[in-house]
Amino acid sequence: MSSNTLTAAEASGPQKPAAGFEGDRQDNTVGGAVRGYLNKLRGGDLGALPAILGIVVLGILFTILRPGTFLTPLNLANLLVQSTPIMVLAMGLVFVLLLGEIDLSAGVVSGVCSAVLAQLLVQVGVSWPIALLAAIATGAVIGAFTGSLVGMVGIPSFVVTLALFLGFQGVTLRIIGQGGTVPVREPVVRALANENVPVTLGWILAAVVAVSYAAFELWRWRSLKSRALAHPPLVLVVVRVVLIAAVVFGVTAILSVDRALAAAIDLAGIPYAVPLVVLLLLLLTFVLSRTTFGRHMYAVGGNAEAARRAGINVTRIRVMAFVISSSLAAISGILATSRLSSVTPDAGAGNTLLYAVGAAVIGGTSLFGGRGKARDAVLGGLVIAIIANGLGLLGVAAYLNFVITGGVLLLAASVDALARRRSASTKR
Amino acid sequence: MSSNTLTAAEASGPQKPAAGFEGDRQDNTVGGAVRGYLNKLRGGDLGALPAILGIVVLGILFTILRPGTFLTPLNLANLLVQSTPIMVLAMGLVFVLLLGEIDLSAGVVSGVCSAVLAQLLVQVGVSWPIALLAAIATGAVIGAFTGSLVGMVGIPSFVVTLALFLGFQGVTLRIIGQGGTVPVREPVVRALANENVPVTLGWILAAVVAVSYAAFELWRWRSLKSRALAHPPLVLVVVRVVLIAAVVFGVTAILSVDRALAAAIDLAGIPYAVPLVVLLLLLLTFVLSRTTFGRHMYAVGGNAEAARRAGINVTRIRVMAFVISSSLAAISGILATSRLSSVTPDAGAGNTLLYAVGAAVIGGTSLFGGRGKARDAVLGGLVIAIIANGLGLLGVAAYLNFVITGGVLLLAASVDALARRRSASTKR
Amino acid sequence: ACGGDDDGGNGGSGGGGGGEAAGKIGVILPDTASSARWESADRPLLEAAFDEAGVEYDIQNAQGDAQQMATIAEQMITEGVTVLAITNLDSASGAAIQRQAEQQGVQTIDYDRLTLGGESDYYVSFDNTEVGRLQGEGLAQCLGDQPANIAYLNGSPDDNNATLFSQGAHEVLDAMDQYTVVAEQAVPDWDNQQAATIFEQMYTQAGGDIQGVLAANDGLANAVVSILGRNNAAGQVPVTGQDATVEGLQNILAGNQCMTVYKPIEQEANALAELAVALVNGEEPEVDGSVEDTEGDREVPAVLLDPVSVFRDNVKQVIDDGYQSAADVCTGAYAAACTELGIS
Amino acid sequence: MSAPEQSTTTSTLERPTLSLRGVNKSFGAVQVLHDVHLDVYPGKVTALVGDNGAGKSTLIKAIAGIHPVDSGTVEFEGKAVQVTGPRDAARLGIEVVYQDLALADNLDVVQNMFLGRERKRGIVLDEASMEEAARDTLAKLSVRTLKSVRQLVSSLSGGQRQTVAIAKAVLWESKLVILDEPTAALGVAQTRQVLDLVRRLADTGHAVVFITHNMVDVFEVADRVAALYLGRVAADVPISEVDRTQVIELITSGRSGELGLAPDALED
Amino acid sequence: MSAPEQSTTTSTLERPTLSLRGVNKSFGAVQVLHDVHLDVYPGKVTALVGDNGAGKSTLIKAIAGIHPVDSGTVEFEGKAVQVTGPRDAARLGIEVVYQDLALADNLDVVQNMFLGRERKRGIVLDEASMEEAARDTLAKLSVRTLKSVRQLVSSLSGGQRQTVAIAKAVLWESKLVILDEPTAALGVAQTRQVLDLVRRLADTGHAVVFITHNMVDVFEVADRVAALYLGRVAADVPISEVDRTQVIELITSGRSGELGLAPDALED
Ligand SMILES: Nc1ncnc2c1ncn2[C@@H]1O[C@H](COP(=O)(O)OP(=O)(O)OP(=O)(O)O)[C@@H](O)[C@H]1O
Ligand SMILES: Nc1ncnc2c1ncn2[C@@H]1O[C@H](COP(=O)(O)OP(=O)(O)OP(=O)(O)O)[C@@H](O)[C@H]1O
Ligand SMILES: [Mg+2]
Ligand SMILES: [Mg+2]
Repeated sequence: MSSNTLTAAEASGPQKPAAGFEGDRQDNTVGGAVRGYLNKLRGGDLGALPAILGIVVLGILFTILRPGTFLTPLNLANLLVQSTPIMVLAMGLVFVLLLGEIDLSAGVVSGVCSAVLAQLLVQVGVSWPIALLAAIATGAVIGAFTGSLVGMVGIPSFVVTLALFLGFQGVTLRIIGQGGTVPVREPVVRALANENVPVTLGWILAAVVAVSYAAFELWRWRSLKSRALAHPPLVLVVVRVVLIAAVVFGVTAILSVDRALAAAIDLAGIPYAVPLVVLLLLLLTFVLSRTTFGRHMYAVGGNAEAARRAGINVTRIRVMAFVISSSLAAISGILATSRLSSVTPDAGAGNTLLYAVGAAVIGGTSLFGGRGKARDAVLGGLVIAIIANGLGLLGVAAYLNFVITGGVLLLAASVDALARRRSASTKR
Repeated sequence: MSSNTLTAAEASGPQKPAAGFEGDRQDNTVGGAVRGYLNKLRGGDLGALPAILGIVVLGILFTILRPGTFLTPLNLANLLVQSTPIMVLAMGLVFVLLLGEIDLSAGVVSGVCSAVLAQLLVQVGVSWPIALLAAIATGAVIGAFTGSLVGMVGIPSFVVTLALFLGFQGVTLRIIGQGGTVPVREPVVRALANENVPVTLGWILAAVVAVSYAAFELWRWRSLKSRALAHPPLVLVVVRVVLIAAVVFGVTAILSVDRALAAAIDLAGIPYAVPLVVLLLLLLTFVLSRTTFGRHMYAVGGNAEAARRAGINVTRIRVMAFVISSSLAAISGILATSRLSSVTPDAGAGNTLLYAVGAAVIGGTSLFGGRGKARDAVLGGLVIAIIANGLGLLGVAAYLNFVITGGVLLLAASVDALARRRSASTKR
Repeated sequence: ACGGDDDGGNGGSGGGGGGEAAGKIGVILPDTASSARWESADRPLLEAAFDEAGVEYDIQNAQGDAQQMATIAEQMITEGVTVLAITNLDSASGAAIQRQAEQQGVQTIDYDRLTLGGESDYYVSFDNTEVGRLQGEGLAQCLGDQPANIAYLNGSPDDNNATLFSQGAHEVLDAMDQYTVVAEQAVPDWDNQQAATIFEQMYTQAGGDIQGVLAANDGLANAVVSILGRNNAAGQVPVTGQDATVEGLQNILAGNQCMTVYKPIEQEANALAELAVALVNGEEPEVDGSVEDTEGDREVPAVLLDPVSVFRDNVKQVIDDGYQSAADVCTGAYAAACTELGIS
Repeated sequence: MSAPEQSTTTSTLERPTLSLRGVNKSFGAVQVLHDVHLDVYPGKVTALVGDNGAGKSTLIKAIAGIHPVDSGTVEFEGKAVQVTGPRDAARLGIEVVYQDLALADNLDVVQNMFLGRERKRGIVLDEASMEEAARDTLAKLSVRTLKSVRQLVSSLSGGQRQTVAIAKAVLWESKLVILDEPTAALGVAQTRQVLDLVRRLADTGHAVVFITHNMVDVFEVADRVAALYLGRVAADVPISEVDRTQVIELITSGRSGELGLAPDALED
Repeated sequence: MSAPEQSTTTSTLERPTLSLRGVNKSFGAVQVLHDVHLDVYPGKVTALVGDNGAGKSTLIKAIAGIHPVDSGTVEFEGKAVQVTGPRDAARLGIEVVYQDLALADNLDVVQNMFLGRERKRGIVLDEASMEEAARDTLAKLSVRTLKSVRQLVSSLSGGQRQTVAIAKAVLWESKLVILDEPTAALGVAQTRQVLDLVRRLADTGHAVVFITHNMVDVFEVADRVAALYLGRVAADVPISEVDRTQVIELITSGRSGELGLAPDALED
């Protein structure tokens, strides 16, 4: 009798079964696609659904409570601009969270970079492109420093960034210090959050985005199918393309209406900050899903030791995550500065960071690493911004404001949790 | 030829080797003990060393910078009282961190409980024992609520406690009232942080603690040795016992000196808050290291799925961790209230929580769960308090204060990290 | 290692070293967030005055944390301070500090904010309710007699001064029945970004039908102005402020802000310095009156100073006082306005 | 779907310790277990065999309450039971060694072995008695390279971890012991000990389920063989009724002669 | 300490792909590897055997740069090398299948197989080509129950994970392939394929180190046997010079006849 191994005759049994991978070759029907999606949901993989649900529910709620104002073009434009700084900050945090790290200093880094921007413009008097670049470069350098402490020295990121959270508050105070606040009157910087893309150009941009997305998705589907690779059913692709196009054109249409409250003036078009965020979203999504770097981010977040054994330079990935996070924090700071046209010594301190992390998590990013997307930041940021926006319209007392914000946040998070819990026993 | 399994003859080879576990039976010599300890350090298991080093280095630094004041009995008494609220808060957080969770709301929970305490004393006019119990009960109830959301509903603790962090700020604001403060003049509550144990009683307490610790450790060593169980070498035990006794009597001696600056008054003895913290430390250390509950805490933090499969009620452990954390937050709030004799609407907000987490981490508790001790909170809390105390003596500008605090925190953390890094490749 | 020793002008005690001298003055400033004045004005002014008097001193900032203020106070007493001036974060915590100081034989001064139920020996201040009154009167002046919808953007809900400012303003404006309050909200932590969102939502909710904004300080005012600017309504809606910051003055020059309340901090700082120096030298200080501590049921000898309303036509006064420099204020687009008003 | 062929020859008269009837289990869209019927008898070793991915581990996790089943009934000692978690399973008297070992890396060997069932004196853990018991049990399993039972599990070799997991399970003398590929990482001597142990457990009246890919082990210790093929029970018969080639055929193709799944069940 | 007995009979003339000389490795106070000498030849399968906890996995992790060694030299193709991390190892042409599989649970099968060596077109990942290559390699390894190569690794069975890890390693045709108990979790058919694969790798000139506890596998595919006993090399000989009983004796007691460690080396 010859042990565990098998003779050639035994290996090919009487009926050779199919060779596996049948899941990859199926050409799904519409019904199959829908069933597959429902199964996925039931399996606890909700993707963007909780955040989208949150947006819809909150939207309906506030529309009912403030019918005349919440759903107006003016308020929607406000909402989008209000949400951009947090979205950009959260996008950066997604990279750090993907690795299972945290960056408590991201908020104050945005403050430091704003301070640099302001002082360069006001005290030194450089031109705006240089000032903007310098602010972002400051962020990148800070990120490299943070990342080295975490990735090379190996201090837990919570402690590093807690220390920097404190330290950078001092730095901002020092830079802004003597004047109290630094007003930034530079027209281009101001325009970012306060001016709008001309209406026609807005439509053109929207069309470019929608059409190229559709073209790309369909081309990809065809090429996958033709090579008999795993591919989603066509219906799903079409539905997704149509939905995205609807959102893009819908938003553009709303923002192209004149939303001025005073009849005399003209206020229409997409605020510049919005295409900026869309651009960042596309760029970061590309980086995360289609490049080696992005793939390695997920690998390090999922299992750093496996990534190391696979020859990935884990240290470099860690450093880069913080560089990206801090650079985006700088951009977030620029947007915030643009909005107020000034920088205060406490810029980016307080709850800024917690809100941004909350946004990423509500969008679907895991704090334990390995799961997260750039779009999570956008969707989660929108949820957070809607809460503040709607509560502002309601004008409730300060204490209620705190309580309601907390409550809504909790609610948004429990949708996700309850759904995932069903699958809790299958995955750890 | 008969496969992988073994015949009886084969199983017992020509020379039957020793049966293993030789490490457990060794009776260590002094040299062996020291070598073992050094090996442990080299292996990256630093235990309390970084925190103790931090305390010593900071102590020397500030003594050099402020020779006349830092090492005076008055300042040391101040230092201890200043550190108690953060220590107690951090002790609670250790339980939550042990599970790999976080409690961002612990600081504001301490605020809510202080507010409850103050209003019960001032508005309702109940007696102090009832008010104190009610404050702690409030903490416990809040903890049960938080814990249920995390443990039963399954929302990530970061989001739950972020939401509660906001919500409870509103609650405190509501209880205290906008812009108001509630003064607490109750003598017993005030005494906690402001009065001292009579000197003789202080010495008696110190003796009780030191002697019972020594008796317990030696008894335990003997019983382990007599049953041929794994045991530390006697020298180590003796060294530990002597060190602890030295610290206890040393601190008592310093605090028994009259430290009043004005000659007329008399200010001597251990502040009441100190034995309270020592009591909590002993109690929580006992719970974590000697009870089933403590064991299960570590198991859930190390591998929740393994704990579940071993039949541990993981949900209960999670809920309990938050109950403990919030109850201790309440005690921390009581100490803070006692110190200022008042409660403000922003009690416990701001950086309170971050400092407490920082304290636990510097003490040696891991943010990823499974590693941590109650004493970490005490040692780390002392580090944080020394920084604030010393900087207070130096009197530097506000921005420098931020920067130096951050820098020192970073420094304290890197000692730990650099040492652990040596063993980074052996453990994940 | 990290620059631990005293750092020239920025650092604290003029003489360095420990507490060997008989007299030393301690000052604890409240925060760096509610107003820029503490670090940018009070600290240098006090340092200059103390240096001139040749006394030892230690000035620190509690960074908005009452626990930290108590710690600093303990440290100062340990360091041998004999006169302690504090700007309390709230009355009760201030009182605790003063009780402790008194026990250790240290004389105390309330600076800028009265500690109700405290033990302070003296009080030096602008009247905060008066600031609110001036803001109310200023807004009324800019609005005129026309009926108007006004919105209040108050300071941090957990800041007692914010409550006082708002009370003062209400006192004045509530009495005038041509005005309707259409919105009133407090801005947590005086956060300007949040202030912008809050005002933007007020404005949207009111359908733009807001004719005046009572903003508690220049930072909040600037947030309002930037939102109004986005809606092309800047300059048409009067906004109040406080602190006479560069930004506030520029907004006033540009016509985007109605007024600010200028508290000649130099006067206040000098008054404190004089008082403290006298005490530390064992002299009897001069005071102009006293205020009543309603909670402590006592009269506190006080030096009281008057805040000044600043409109476009008296911006010059702030600059002439040296409180802000023309170089900072009259940049770029504002140069013309400065010339017009004779500011240089 | 055809019911699996049932053996009628041996002692089915005796009451099985565990009976599964029509158990189904899916993960999302993937159905892993199809209508599983299985009986496990006291005093007998049931070898559960099947190809990689056939569903063996999923099946035993369903029994242990780690995964809830979608449908089907579970009877334990004749009574229908609902096992909704590992605690229920432990209470019934089911002990499992999982393939993906369930050990807490931050605890030492003793702590892991007694996890969830610590011995106490009053409210204090009785470390001494646990340490002694752990050392005895491990010594029986031929562990010779373990330096100390106070070593953290994270520092153990693959086989040492496997041994700790086995020792943990056999400590409790449960009515039903399930071992999922327990000997996969073990050396020759250790494997010998585990096989002996399995036999001893059965001989003292316990019901044992033994999952393995090793045919020699199957024929050495098993009394019955249950073969899973793509989530279906292809056969559940006494060992005496099959030979090695048949078992391998059942594993790789779900049929062997008249044993196994009906051809139509394979289309799906 | 005595040097291990060296074989002198076979082709030691050929230059070994890998030579270890006097390698020591401790974890804290515990010395796991003592003065290890080992040669691995191209075109040959070297079976590395030893009891549980003997130090086999530690040894190969040292070779792969996962653990830095304390002392000793490593030569690769005759040149002394410093392997300070897995990237160095990969650059030299060493590929390892670890016992504690190194897969990222949050990635799918294809992503794991190409981790660290993704195929690209420009800067964009070439998913299509990777997916095709992954599917081909897996099909060769008799994986029949895997639904999709786009399945997350977290949802795979133990054997399926093992297969993915093996497939990942063999994709690269490295000069030296090290497999740490690759067949432990595999079914009969899959084990057959892996053994064939190991033989094929050696026959095409690769050097292969194969760790296993299964004596039959050793004698089926190995050209040489190296036995570790308590961290020491007890023997490193051609397979033709030993028989099964001898190998088992070397494993369990470090000696067999004149082979093995000198008695004095065992005292320590
Ligand atoms: N959480 C899950 N989600 C989706 N599919 C899963 C999940 N867990 C297991 N599977 C699939 O179920 C099938 C059965 O897995 P199981 O682990 O029970 O196999 P097994 O018989 O134990 O195999 P092995 O011999 O390799 O251990 C596999 O095809 C696996 O991919
Ligand atoms: N990080 C570590 N710290 C301390 N001891 C360790 C560590 N890693 C391994 N060991 C010890 O080193 C010895 C060798 O372990 P190793 O994993 O190399 O054994 P192995 O030969 O691969 O065994 P197996 O056949 O069980 O896989 C074991 O006794 C183990 O306990
Ligand atoms: Mg399995
Ligand atoms: Mg091994």
